[in-house]
Amino acid sequence: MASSATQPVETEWRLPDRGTVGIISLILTEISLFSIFVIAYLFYIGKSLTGPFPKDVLEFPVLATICLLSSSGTIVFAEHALKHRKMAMFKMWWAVTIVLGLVFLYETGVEWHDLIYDKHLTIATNVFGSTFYSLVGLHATHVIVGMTFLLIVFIVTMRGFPIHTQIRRVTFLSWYWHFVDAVWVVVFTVVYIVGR
Amino acid sequence: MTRRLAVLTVVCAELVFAGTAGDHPIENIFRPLSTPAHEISDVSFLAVIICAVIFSVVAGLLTYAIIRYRRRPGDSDAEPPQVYGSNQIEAAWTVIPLLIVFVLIMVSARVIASVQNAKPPANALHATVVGHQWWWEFRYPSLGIVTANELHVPLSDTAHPQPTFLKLESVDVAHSFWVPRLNGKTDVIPNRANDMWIDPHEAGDFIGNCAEYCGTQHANMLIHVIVQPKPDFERWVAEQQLPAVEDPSVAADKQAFLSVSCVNCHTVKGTSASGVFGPDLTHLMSRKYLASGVLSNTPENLRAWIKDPQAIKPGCLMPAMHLTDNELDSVVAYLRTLK
Amino acid sequence: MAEEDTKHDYPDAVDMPAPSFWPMILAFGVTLLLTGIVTNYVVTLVGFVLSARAAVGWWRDVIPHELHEEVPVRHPADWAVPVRTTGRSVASLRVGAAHHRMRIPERVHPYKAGIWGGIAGGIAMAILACIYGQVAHGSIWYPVNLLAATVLPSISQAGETALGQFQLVAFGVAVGVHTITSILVGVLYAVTLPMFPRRAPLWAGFIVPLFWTGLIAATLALTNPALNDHINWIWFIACQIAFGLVAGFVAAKTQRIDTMQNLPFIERAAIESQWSEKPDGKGRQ
Amino acid sequence: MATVDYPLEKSRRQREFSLSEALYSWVATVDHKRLGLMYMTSAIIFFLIAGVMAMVIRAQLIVPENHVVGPQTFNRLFTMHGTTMVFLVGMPIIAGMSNYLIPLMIGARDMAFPRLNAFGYWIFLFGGILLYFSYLGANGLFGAGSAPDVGWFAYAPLTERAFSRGTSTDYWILGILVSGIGSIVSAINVIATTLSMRCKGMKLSRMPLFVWVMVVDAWMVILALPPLTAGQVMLLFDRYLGANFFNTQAGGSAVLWQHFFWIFGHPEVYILIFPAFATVSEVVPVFSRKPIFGRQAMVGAVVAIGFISFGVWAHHMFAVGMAPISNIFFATASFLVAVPTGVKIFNWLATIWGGKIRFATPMLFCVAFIFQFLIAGLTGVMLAVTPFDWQLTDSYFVVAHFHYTLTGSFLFGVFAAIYYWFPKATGKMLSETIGKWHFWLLVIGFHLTFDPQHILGILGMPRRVYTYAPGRGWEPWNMISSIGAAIQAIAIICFAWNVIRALIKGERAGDDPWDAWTLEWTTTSPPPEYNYETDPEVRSSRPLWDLKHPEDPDWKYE
Ligand code: HEA
Ligand code: HEA
Ligand code: HEC
Ligand code: CUA
Ligand SMILES: [Cu+2]
Repeated sequence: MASSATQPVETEWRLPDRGTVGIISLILTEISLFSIFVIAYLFYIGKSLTGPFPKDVLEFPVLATICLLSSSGTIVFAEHALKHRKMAMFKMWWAVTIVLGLVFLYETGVEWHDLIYDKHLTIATNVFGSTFYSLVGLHATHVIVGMTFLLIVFIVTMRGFPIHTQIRRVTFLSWYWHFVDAVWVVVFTVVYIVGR
Repeated sequence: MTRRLAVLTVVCAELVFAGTAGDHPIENIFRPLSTPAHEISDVSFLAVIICAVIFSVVAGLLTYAIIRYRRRPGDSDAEPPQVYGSNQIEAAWTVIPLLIVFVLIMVSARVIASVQNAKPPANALHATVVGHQWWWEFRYPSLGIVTANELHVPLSDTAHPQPTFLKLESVDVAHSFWVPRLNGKTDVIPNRANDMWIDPHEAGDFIGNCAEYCGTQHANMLIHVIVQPKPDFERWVAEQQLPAVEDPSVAADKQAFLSVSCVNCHTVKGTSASGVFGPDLTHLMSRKYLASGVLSNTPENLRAWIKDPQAIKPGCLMPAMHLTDNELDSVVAYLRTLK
Repeated sequence: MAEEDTKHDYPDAVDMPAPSFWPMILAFGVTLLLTGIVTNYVVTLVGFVLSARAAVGWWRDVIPHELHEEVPVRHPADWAVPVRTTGRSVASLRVGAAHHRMRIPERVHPYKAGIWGGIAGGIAMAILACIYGQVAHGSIWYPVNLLAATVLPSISQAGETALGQFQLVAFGVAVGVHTITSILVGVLYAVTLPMFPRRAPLWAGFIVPLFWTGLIAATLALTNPALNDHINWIWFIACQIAFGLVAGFVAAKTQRIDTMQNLPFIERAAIESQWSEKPDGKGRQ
Repeated sequence: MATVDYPLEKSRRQREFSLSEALYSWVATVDHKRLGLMYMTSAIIFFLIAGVMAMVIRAQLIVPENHVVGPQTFNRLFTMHGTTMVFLVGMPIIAGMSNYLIPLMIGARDMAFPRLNAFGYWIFLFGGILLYFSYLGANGLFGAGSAPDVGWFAYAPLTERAFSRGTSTDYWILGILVSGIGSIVSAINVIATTLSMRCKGMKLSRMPLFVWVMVVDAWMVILALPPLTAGQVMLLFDRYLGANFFNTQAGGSAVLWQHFFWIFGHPEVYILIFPAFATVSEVVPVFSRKPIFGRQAMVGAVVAIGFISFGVWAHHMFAVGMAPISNIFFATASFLVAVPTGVKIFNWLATIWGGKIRFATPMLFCVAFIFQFLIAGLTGVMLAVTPFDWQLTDSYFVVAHFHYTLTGSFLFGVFAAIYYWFPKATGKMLSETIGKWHFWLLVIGFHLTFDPQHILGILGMPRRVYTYAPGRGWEPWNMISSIGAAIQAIAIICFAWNVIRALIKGERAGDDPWDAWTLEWTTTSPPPEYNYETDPEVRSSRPLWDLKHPEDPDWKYE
């Protein structure tokens, strides 16, 4: 458009980073997905025709919750370390995050085992079972996905991949992880507090 | 004045959609015969008028614009003036629709409340509608009657108002109860009790359809609402309350019927047939139609139906029973006595 | 962009993302993964393997750096023809005016005026209506209840005496309905006053209220059957005119509006120029 | 792959043709234009298939008690017709149009995530194929196979194992779920592209309305599609793991599915109409030779429609027996959509007003769009009058309403877009003569088909019936409707012929055949792989006006 060059076009031209926009949109979609499961859970509270009912079988997953929530902190430390090229610190915090996540998953596994085999609550038992396993399961699936990515990062880093070149992607991963954490707060409130 | 306008429109409409066919006057939501249908028809009519006016104005302007502002041969190459907008007129055409919308909200709200919040008077008749894949069961708990596909209700004229309140239930999937001249639809949904009411002002046989897609034979899930003057209705009730007719001349046929597996699905009150999967047959002959409006109730049709229901209503839930001709004759003979 | 250029200051090649079939394989894998549910778990297995492989392939495409393909730039002869820059004339909106581009009117900002006008008109109307209630039926609640009957079906079923009694719900509804309509009509007045042909007070005060009274009369049996049964048209029209006069007056007074009296309607509505058909051919200058 | 081809003068076209290379170049492409065309082509093919299904539906209904197809087949036909049209025609057309045009319009080289873009296309296609595979595989590979027959909104509990045996419903779930991933992915891409890839000077306030509408559309997709996915996952759990979400025998709720579906479904219908809005907002100004009237209001209206449309879903459920207060709420919300939509209609009208209209085919389709969408919207408002809807819901009136919006508006808008941008995408002009035949036949066929259906609804004809008895006053209207459908088919054949003819021997288009104002017309037709040799810069919302009127550019006034 040289012809209208008399008029200066904006000298400063800044646009948001596409990755940032992408990951935010992704998280919004996920929020929309989770809300439906949460709504279904809330809707079906107290509508089961037969037992077991939430208050008979659910216990607060204290350890799991602590682990997952603190992993949000450790991943921030890891990110921070990476930004300052403190690779040892990064690896350490990253590993801690993974361990915390694994503990969460393990705890969930134990809880489910207990529910299924000792308390005889399956997804088919009643609407409580259906909503419980699908909501908690959906969240656990997200934890597993996040965990997979965390592990991949960890493994390639240990094998010497220059992960500091990928700070942007690591940041996105940590956002995702925070999101999974935040969802747990909601799930926890709905399932273990409101739903009991 | 509106009344007159409405009457005029209805007259025109009748000319267009004229005619009565068979026993039924043609259904038309703008020819209501019951209070809720009437209120609905009025508010609908208002909506139609409002929309018609909006249409005429907007379409008129658009037509004018495309004729007036078309490029004509020989027009110069110049561009027209570049108008970017006008706050004023844009505000105007936001506010005017808002006003119209406000009117629509108010009148809809009134009719919604009026139809949905109606309380049954003491003399109201109560009946239960049960939707089945692809037929209707009608119960009158207070009268001890169970019948199918044809809902009998008393006439409710101004002299003797007696509305009928219906409870709607389903045993399988979602259906919808719709008799256009008596009321709008209300869905018939499993695990959910809905209700609706009608107070027909005219005697007759009003036809309707299941209006929620419910599977293969959704098309053939017709409803007949038979509105009778009070005495006729009471006679019908009395007949229905009796157990099945015992006609000694068909005793053998009755035995034949009871020995084939019809009894697993059908009830004939006073016999060992007590299935509940299919329609109650105790007073089958009091019905005008078979299989929810698909066939008129004649001996030939009945025979054909029992011989092979799948040929008549493909996919319906009554299997062909592969009866021998003799058995078929007996069964039909017996059923023909169930007045 | 499409500028003829001899100095060759365009790039020789453009970096474009390199083609990759991994996205396609991943899509196929994911589909198979889910198809396994309705067919056979082997399908799921195959899908899983494909997806995993494709995911790795995809990562290799973007990590550590996104793969690029250099696409050579076409010879300038193949480029788009530069956009025609010979000036074409543009008809102007108003005779003699230099400009052909407008957002009209330039100075009206009357929404607040409309709201005030609507409120004032609404109050005037309400007062008159209550006077009517008191005079004709001995109760100021009479018109209130009738107005509420637009929304509340119970009122039309209640008798004449009930209409004269104070009913809280009906009162609330009537106030709501009256306020909303008054304000909306007030705003409408404010934005359209400048568009009225000459003698705005006559239009705002009489012609327009009579027009909408006509609309109401035509549909009242459907919009508010109760009111239809009880209405006193003389008073009703008086109330509408009271509204029109007061609202119009307040709206017009609160703010000075360029009424553009000497322009045709279509132009005051700012969507057309009478002269748009006859461009002078020489452009706006 | 990444080798550089020197000398630069050697055009890639001059290389020897190789089938495998050509195939590879399409399968592995990440070019937004190619993907856009692939989306459009697939969508058109699916459209023809679903259109043929509609023809069979109309053939069956032409006379009472007809026997063209049986009940089962008929039910599959309307299910597949509706599902295909919405998910495999509407959605990919959105993706196709935004993919092809957005980068060109905002002066970008490609979409923000090119590989993700390719993934989106392929997963949509495989999802569609999976859905159609049900015709072969739904009873297991041994059975005869059967397509889903639960209706496009698949109301529970008809979809539960107890009432829908076999796997056809599972194919419906999975096919839609898989292709839904594609829609979400491409929507995320559109958002990132418009926010992050605009060329210098392309401020949001200058962005073409087309892009605005499509980006709002993308937001709606990412928020509205997950509820459907969630519902489908629950349904899948019900069917495979014995969960009880919609199992009414075990306390599950049939109505909950309806809520979930329509929370998706209503925004979805606006998602579908937006590409038409987008197109009309570009075509009408160009052919009226005026800028769009009230640009800010147009943007505001689209955003408002987007917001409100998330609060009206239960107007599809007025008959389920909701409390009066909910009915009133959803009726109110539905009426309110009419206000911003009205603003759009009026602003298009005002854009035409005072212009100098050239009635080329794209403009014809746009004008018909405005007329028909007006009627469609007004019948929509009638449906939103809850009591009226108690009568009309699930009747042919609704079928008429939504074909006015979908055929009469969405499809007309898409045809306008195709006639308008085909020259850009292929470098060839579509024939105006055949175009006019196409247009007029479609208008006539459309009105003959769908106008009588309003009357059918008023006369009490329910939808989704494979047959009806004579004597209920429905015969003449159904007859007319079916004849109209046949005329539509002829119109579509004209269209197909026009496209094929143009591809083979169409007139050369030139860079800017319509004398338009947006950026895409400054590059060649078809554009090179990299769109623009040098990065464009814009200063106003009509960059080409600036170039065409250098003495009087827009930017002086914006
Ligand atoms: C592109 C798709 C599209 C669009 C844009 C719309 C637009 C609208 N629709 Fe429609 N609709 C469908 C597609 C669409 N619909 C489909 C597919 C179904 C059926 C699904 C199924 O059951 O299979 C359906 C069903 C449907 C129903 C349910 C019917 C039923 O099953 O019972 C309702 C009820 O309220 C409704 C209402 C509306 C309204 C109020 C609008 C509004 O957005 C319309 C707004 C526009 C205008 C009003 C016109 C212009 C405005 C003016 C000129 C201003 C002045 C006007 C006034 C003040 C009134 N629609
Ligand atoms: C974008 C959406 C869209 C579009 C464009 C259409 C287009 C058409 N629709 Fe459809 N329709 C729906 C969406 C759409 N429909 C939906 C969502 C439903 C609800 C489904 C349900 O109830 O679940 C429905 C339901 C529906 C019904 C109701 C069925 C019933 O309730 O029983 C009918 C009946 O008339 C119908 C007819 C038509 C017709 C005649 C067209 C015509 O406009 C079609 C024109 C197209 C053609 C005529 C194709 C031309 C083909 C050729 C020329 C052959 C060439 C072929 C090859 C080369 C292979 N549709
Ligand atoms: C598997 C269950 C089943 C069996 C066994 C069965 N029916 Fe039926 N029957 C049905 C169902 C279900 C219907 C309703 C069909 C419909 O309208 O869709 C029906 C309908 C009928 C009707 C029409 C009733 C009406 O009110 O319109 C008759 C008559 C009838 N059956 C007779 C018989 C006879 C006689 C036999 C035995 C030879 C028999 N049925 C065996 C399930 C059964
Ligand atoms: Cu029952 Cu449709
Ligand atoms: Cu809707």
